[in-house]
Amino acid sequence: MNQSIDRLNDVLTTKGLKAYYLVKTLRGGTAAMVHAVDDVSITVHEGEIMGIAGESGCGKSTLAKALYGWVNPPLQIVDGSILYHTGNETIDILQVDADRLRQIWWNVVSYIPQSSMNVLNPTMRIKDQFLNVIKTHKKDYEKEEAEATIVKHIDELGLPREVTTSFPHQLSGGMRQRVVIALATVLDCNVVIADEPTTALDVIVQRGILQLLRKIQRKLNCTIVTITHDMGVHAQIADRVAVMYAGKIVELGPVQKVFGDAQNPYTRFLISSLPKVGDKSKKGSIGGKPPSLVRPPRGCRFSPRCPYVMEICRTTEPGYEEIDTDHFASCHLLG
Amino acid sequence: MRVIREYVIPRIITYVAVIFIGITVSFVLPRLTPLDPVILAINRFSEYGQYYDPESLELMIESMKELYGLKGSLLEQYVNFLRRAITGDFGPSLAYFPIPATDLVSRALPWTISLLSLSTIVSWLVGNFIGGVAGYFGGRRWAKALSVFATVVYPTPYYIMALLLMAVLTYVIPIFPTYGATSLDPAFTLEFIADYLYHATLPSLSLVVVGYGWWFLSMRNIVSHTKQEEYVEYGQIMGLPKRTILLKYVIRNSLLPQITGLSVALGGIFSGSMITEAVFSYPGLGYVLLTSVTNGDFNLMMAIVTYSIIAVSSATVLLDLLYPLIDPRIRYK
Amino acid sequence: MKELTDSAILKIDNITKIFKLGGLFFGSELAAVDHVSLDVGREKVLSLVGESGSGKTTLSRIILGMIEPTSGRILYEDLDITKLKGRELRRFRKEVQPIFQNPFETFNPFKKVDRYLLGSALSFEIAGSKSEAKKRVSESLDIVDLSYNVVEDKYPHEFSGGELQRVSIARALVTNPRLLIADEPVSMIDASTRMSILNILMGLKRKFDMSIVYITHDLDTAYYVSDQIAVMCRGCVVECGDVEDVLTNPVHPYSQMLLKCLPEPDPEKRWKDQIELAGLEVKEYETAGCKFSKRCPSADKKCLENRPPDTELESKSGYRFVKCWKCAREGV
Amino acid sequence: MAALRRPLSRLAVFLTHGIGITISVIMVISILLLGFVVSNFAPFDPRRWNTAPKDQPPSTDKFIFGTTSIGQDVFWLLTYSIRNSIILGVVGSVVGLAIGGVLGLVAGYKGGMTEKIILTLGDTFIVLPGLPMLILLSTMVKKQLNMFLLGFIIAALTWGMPVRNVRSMVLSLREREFTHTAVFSGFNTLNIIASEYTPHILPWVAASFISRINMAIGMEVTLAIFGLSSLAEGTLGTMIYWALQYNAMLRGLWWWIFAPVGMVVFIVLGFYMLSGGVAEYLNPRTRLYRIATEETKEIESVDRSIE
Repeated sequence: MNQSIDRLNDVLTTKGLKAYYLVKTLRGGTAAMVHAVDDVSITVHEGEIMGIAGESGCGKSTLAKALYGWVNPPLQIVDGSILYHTGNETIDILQVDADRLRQIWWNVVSYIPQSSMNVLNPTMRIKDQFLNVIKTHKKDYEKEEAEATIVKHIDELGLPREVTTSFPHQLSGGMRQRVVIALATVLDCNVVIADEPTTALDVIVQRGILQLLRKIQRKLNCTIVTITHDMGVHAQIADRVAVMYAGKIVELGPVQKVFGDAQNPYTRFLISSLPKVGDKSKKGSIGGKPPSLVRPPRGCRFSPRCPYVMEICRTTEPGYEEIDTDHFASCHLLG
Repeated sequence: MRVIREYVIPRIITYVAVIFIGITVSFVLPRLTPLDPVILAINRFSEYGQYYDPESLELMIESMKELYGLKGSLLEQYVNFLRRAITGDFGPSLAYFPIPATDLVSRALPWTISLLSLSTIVSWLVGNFIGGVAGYFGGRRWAKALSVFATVVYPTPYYIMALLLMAVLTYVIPIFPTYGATSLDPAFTLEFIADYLYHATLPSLSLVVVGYGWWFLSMRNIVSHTKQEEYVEYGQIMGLPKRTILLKYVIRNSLLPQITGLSVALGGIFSGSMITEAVFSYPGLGYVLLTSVTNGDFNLMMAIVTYSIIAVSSATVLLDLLYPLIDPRIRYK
Repeated sequence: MKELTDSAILKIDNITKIFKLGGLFFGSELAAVDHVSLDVGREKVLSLVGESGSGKTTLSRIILGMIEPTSGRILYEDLDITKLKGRELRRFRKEVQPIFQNPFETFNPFKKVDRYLLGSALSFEIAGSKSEAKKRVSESLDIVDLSYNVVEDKYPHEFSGGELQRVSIARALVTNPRLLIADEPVSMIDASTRMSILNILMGLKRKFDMSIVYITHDLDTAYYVSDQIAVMCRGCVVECGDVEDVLTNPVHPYSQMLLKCLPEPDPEKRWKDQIELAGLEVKEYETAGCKFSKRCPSADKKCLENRPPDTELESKSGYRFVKCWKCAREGV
Repeated sequence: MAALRRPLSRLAVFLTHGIGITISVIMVISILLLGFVVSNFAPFDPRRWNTAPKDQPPSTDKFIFGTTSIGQDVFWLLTYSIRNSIILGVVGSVVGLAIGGVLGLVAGYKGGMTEKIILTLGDTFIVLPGLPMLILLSTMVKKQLNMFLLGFIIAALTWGMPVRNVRSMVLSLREREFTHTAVFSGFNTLNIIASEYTPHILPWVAASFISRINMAIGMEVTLAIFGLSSLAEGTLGTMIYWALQYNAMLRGLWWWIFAPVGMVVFIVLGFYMLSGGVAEYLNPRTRLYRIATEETKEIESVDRSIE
C-alpha cells in the first residue's frame, strides 16, 4: 500500500455534481439533455491513487473533464461543486474565472487525455512543447532554468535524453504516452487526472506505464485519479476504486473491499464476469444494452438488467450508504 | 543519403516525364486535327484580297511547310522538332519575322515571372493568414463577412476581375495606366522600380484578389478541420494562450497542405497571369501569346507552350523538394 | 512444422509478407509476417495472440485472400489459397467467412443490413428465391438470438455494437462455412455484452463442427474461447500448442513476459518487480536473429544473430512447438 | 402520393438546409429559365447584326438592357449567350469528369503499373498550363467550332484533377471493411463499385460537376478574349469580345460590357454556392446524422458519441 490511509485530509471533493450534454436533434430542434454525470459526490484523499471504473458510455470521461474544469458546450454543469483543498485555501474550480483557472491548471491539477498517443503537436519538438507549458504556468519563467527542469524531470522518469530533441512521430506509442505523463507532472501539481492512460497500449508497455504512474505518485507525493474500464488496471495500482454506471456512482471504497467483498451487483458482475487465464468456467453476460442517458430508467438505473431486481428497484432510487468504514454502495439489497 | 535517394530522385524522374509528355502532347495534338496551319495562313492572307498565281502559291506553301516544320512524316517532324527544341530553337516567329521565337519568349518571360511570383506570394500569404484566423474564430461576424467576400471573389475568372478593376481604377477613378509596362529600359534605379510597380499594380492586383479568395477559402476549410484535432484540444486543455494555439498549433499544421496546394495551383495561376497580361497588354508571355494567336504565328505559340510547361513543372518540382524542409515528418523518413 | 494432413483444415506453410516503406524504388523493408508455418485443427478454435504489430491481423488478411503473401502458401482442404481463381475462389469464399473487429465498419453505413444477409444466401446458391433466402437468413439469425424483423430494413447505426456484431456473425453463417476467421470480434464491444458473443462463437464449434481462427491481443478471452493457441511476436510464431499448456506454463520467454504483465483483477496479486521497457521499439523488426532477443532476459549472442529453430516439445495432444535457442538447448 | 412524400420532404430539408443553398438555387433556376425558356421568345435571331438601332442605352420601354454598336438587342443576345455557355459548360464538365472519373476508378481499383501510368498522365495534364494548350487547339479547329467541340476541347484539358480525386477515394474505400464484407457476400466488382461506393463518391461528383461548369464557362470566355471562340455563335465570351473590339468601355456604352461580365459573375457565383451547398448536404457525415435523427425518434445514436 502506498500511504497509510489514516492521513485522511482530502484534496478534492465533489458535492452533488450534475454534468449534462445539451443536444439538439435536427428535426424538431427539441433540446435533449444527456445526463452523463448525475448527482455524483466523491472525495479523493491526498497522496492516493483513486480509480474510476465503468464501461464505455457510463460518463466516467465526462466526470474526468468536469473534475479538471474543462467544460465546453455542449457539456454544461447543471448543479454541484468541485472543491480543491490546497495548502491553506479551498477553490471551487467551477466558479473561478478564466485567468484563475489557468493558474490552477498544471499547478494544482493537470490532465492526461484519452488516446494520448496523438495529442502531441506533430510539427513541434518535444522540448518546445514542454517549454510552452512551463512558460504559461510558471510565474517567473526563465528559459535556462526551465530547460534544466525538463532534463531533470525526464531523467527522473527514466526516459532517454534524446526524446526531448525528437518529433512525436519519431517515437513509439508507448514512448509518446510516457512523454505526455511527464508533461502533465513537470510542475509538481497536487492532483493528476489520467483518462484511460493505457487503453491503446500493449500489455507489456501498459505494465511499464502503470509502474511509472506509481513511481511518480511516490516521488512527487501527488494524488492521481485514473479512469479506465479495465478492472485489472484498478486492481494493480489503485488504493480506492469508484464504480460508475449510467452517470452514477454505484460503489466506492478501498480496493481490497471493492474487489474482495463487492456490495453492488453491477460491481460484482464487472469483477467476476470477465474471463481470466486459468478459469474455464462458463461466464454469463447480463442481457440488454447500456441504458439511454437521455431518458434514464426510473428507480435504480441497473434495474432493467439486474438479476436481483425487486419491485422497489423499479420505482425508487437506492440511497448511497456507508456500509463499512470508507466503503459506500447504493443498492436496495443493502436496505 | 537515403532521403535523397528515396525522395529526390523519384521527383526528378516524374519532372522529366511530365515535361516530355507535355511537350509531346502539345506537339502531336494540333497535328492530329484535320486542318493544315499552312492552308489556314494562306486563306488568311488571301482574305485581304491578295491574289497569287499557282506556282508562287506552290512555292509559298513549300517554304511555309519548311518554316512550320511540317515536312516529312509525323515521326520525322517530331524527331527534328525535339532536336531543335533542345537547343532552344523553335524556328523563326512569323509575326515578327525573322526574330527567333525563343528570343521573343525569353524577353517576355522575366515580366511574367516577376508579375506571377509577386502576386502569388502576396495572395498566398495574405489569403492563408486571414483564412486561418477567420477559420479559427469561425463564429465571429468579421470572419463571416470575410468569408462572404472571398466566396464572391474566388469564382470570378481572372480576366473578369481584370476588366472590373480596369473599368473602376482606370476609367471611373483614373489613377492607374490602362496598359503597358514601364516606358523606361530596365535598370535597378529607384525611378525604374517605381514606374514598374506603378504599371504592374493593376495586373497583379487582379491576380492577388482572385488568388486571395482561393487561398482564404481552402485555408479556412483546412483550419476548421485542424482545430478539431486532438493535439489542438490538448493545447487548450494545457491552458496555452490563444495566440500560441492559433499560430503554433493550428496555422502551422494547416499550412503544410497549402504548400502542396500551391504546386497544384501553379498551372492555373500561370494561365491566369497570361490572360491578365493580355487584358492589360502587359508585355509578359500572355501578351506575346495574344499577338502570336492573332497572327497565326505557329512557331511562337509552340515556343510559348513549351516554355510554360517547363516553367510550371520546374516550379512544382522546386516546391516538392522544399517541402521536406518544412514538414518534419517527411524529413525524418 | 510437421505436416498434419488429415486433422488440419488449414495449413499455413512458410508464409512471409514483406511491406515496402518509403519511396517508389528504394524504400526500406519490414517483414510483417516472417516464415510462419501453422496448422488450424479441424473443428478446433485456434487463437492467434500477439501485441499490435505482431503480424496477426496481416496473417488473417492473407488467409482470407485480401493480401498477397510475398512467399509461401496456404492450403485450405485441397486448395492453395494464394492461387485461387473462378469456381474454386467462389467455393473458398463460401466456406471461409470473416468476422471483423468494428461492427460499424463491417457494414456500409448507407446500405441496409439485410442486403448482405440476403446477398450471401442468393449469390452462393444457398437459396433460389428471395423467400427461400429469407428463411435461410432467419435460421442463422436464430443462432445469434435475433429474429428477421429486428434486422429488416434497418441501417447499421440503428443497432447497438453488440447487436450489430451478432448480425455480422449471422451473415457469416448464412453460407454454412467450414472455417471462420474472427479478427478481434469483441474488442470493440462493451464488457456486459461481450460474453454473449464469445459464448455464441464457442457454441458454433460444438453445434456445427466449425473451425475458428480467433485473433486477439487479449489472453484472457483467448484462454476462455480456444482449444489451441499460437503466440506471435514481430511477425514470428514463437510458441504454439494446446491453450492449457501454453498459457498455464509457457516456455518461451516472450509468452512468459506476456502472462506476467497481465493485470490480474485481484489486489493481492500485484506486480512486485519493475520491468525495464525497451528504449525505442522500432528497431526490433530489423534484428536478424530472434525478434525478442533485444528484450529477452536470457538472450545471448546466438539469439541476436541467427534465427532460432522450431523445436517440438512433447505434449498430450502431440502439438507443441517453440522457436527459441534456450528452449531448444534445454529441451524443456 | 406517399412515394412522392419522401423525396419532396428530402428536397424541403435540402432547400432549408442553409441560407446559402436557398439563394444559390434561386440564382441557378433564374439563369436556366433565362437561358432555356425566355430565349425562345426572342422576336428575331439576336445574333444577327443590325436588327436593332445602335448604341441605345437601357430603357424601360424598348430595350431593357440597351443595344450594341453592331445593332444587337443586348437582352435577347444575353439569353442566347447564357444558353450556349451553359451547354458548353455542361459538356466540358461532364465529359472531363467522366474521363477522369473512369480512369480514377480503374487506377484506384487496379493499382500496380496501370495506376502509375494513369497517374503520371493525369499529373501531366494538371501541371500543364491549360491556356496555351487551349489556344493552340482552338486555332487549329477555328472554323468548325461549335459548342460541343469547344466542350470536348475543354474536357480534354481538364480531366487531370478528377483522376486524382476519384482514385484516392476508391483507394480509401477499398481499405474499408465493408468492401470485404461485400466480397465475402458474393457481390462482384461491378456491383461493389455501383452500389457500395456510389453513395460515398456521389457527393464529390455532384459538387464537382457543378463547380466544373464554372471552369468550362471561364475557359470559353478566355478563348473569346483571344478571339478564338466561335464569334458568330452567341456566347458570353463572344459578347465580351465584340464589346472589347468596339471599345464599349471607352465610348461610354457601359451596358454592353457590363451585361456579359455581370452575367458571368452571377452564373459563376450561383453555381459555386450551389456546389458548396450540395457537397455539404450530401457529405457522408451530416447525411448519416440526418438519417439517424430522422428515423429514430429516440436519439439513441447521439448518446453513443458522448462517452
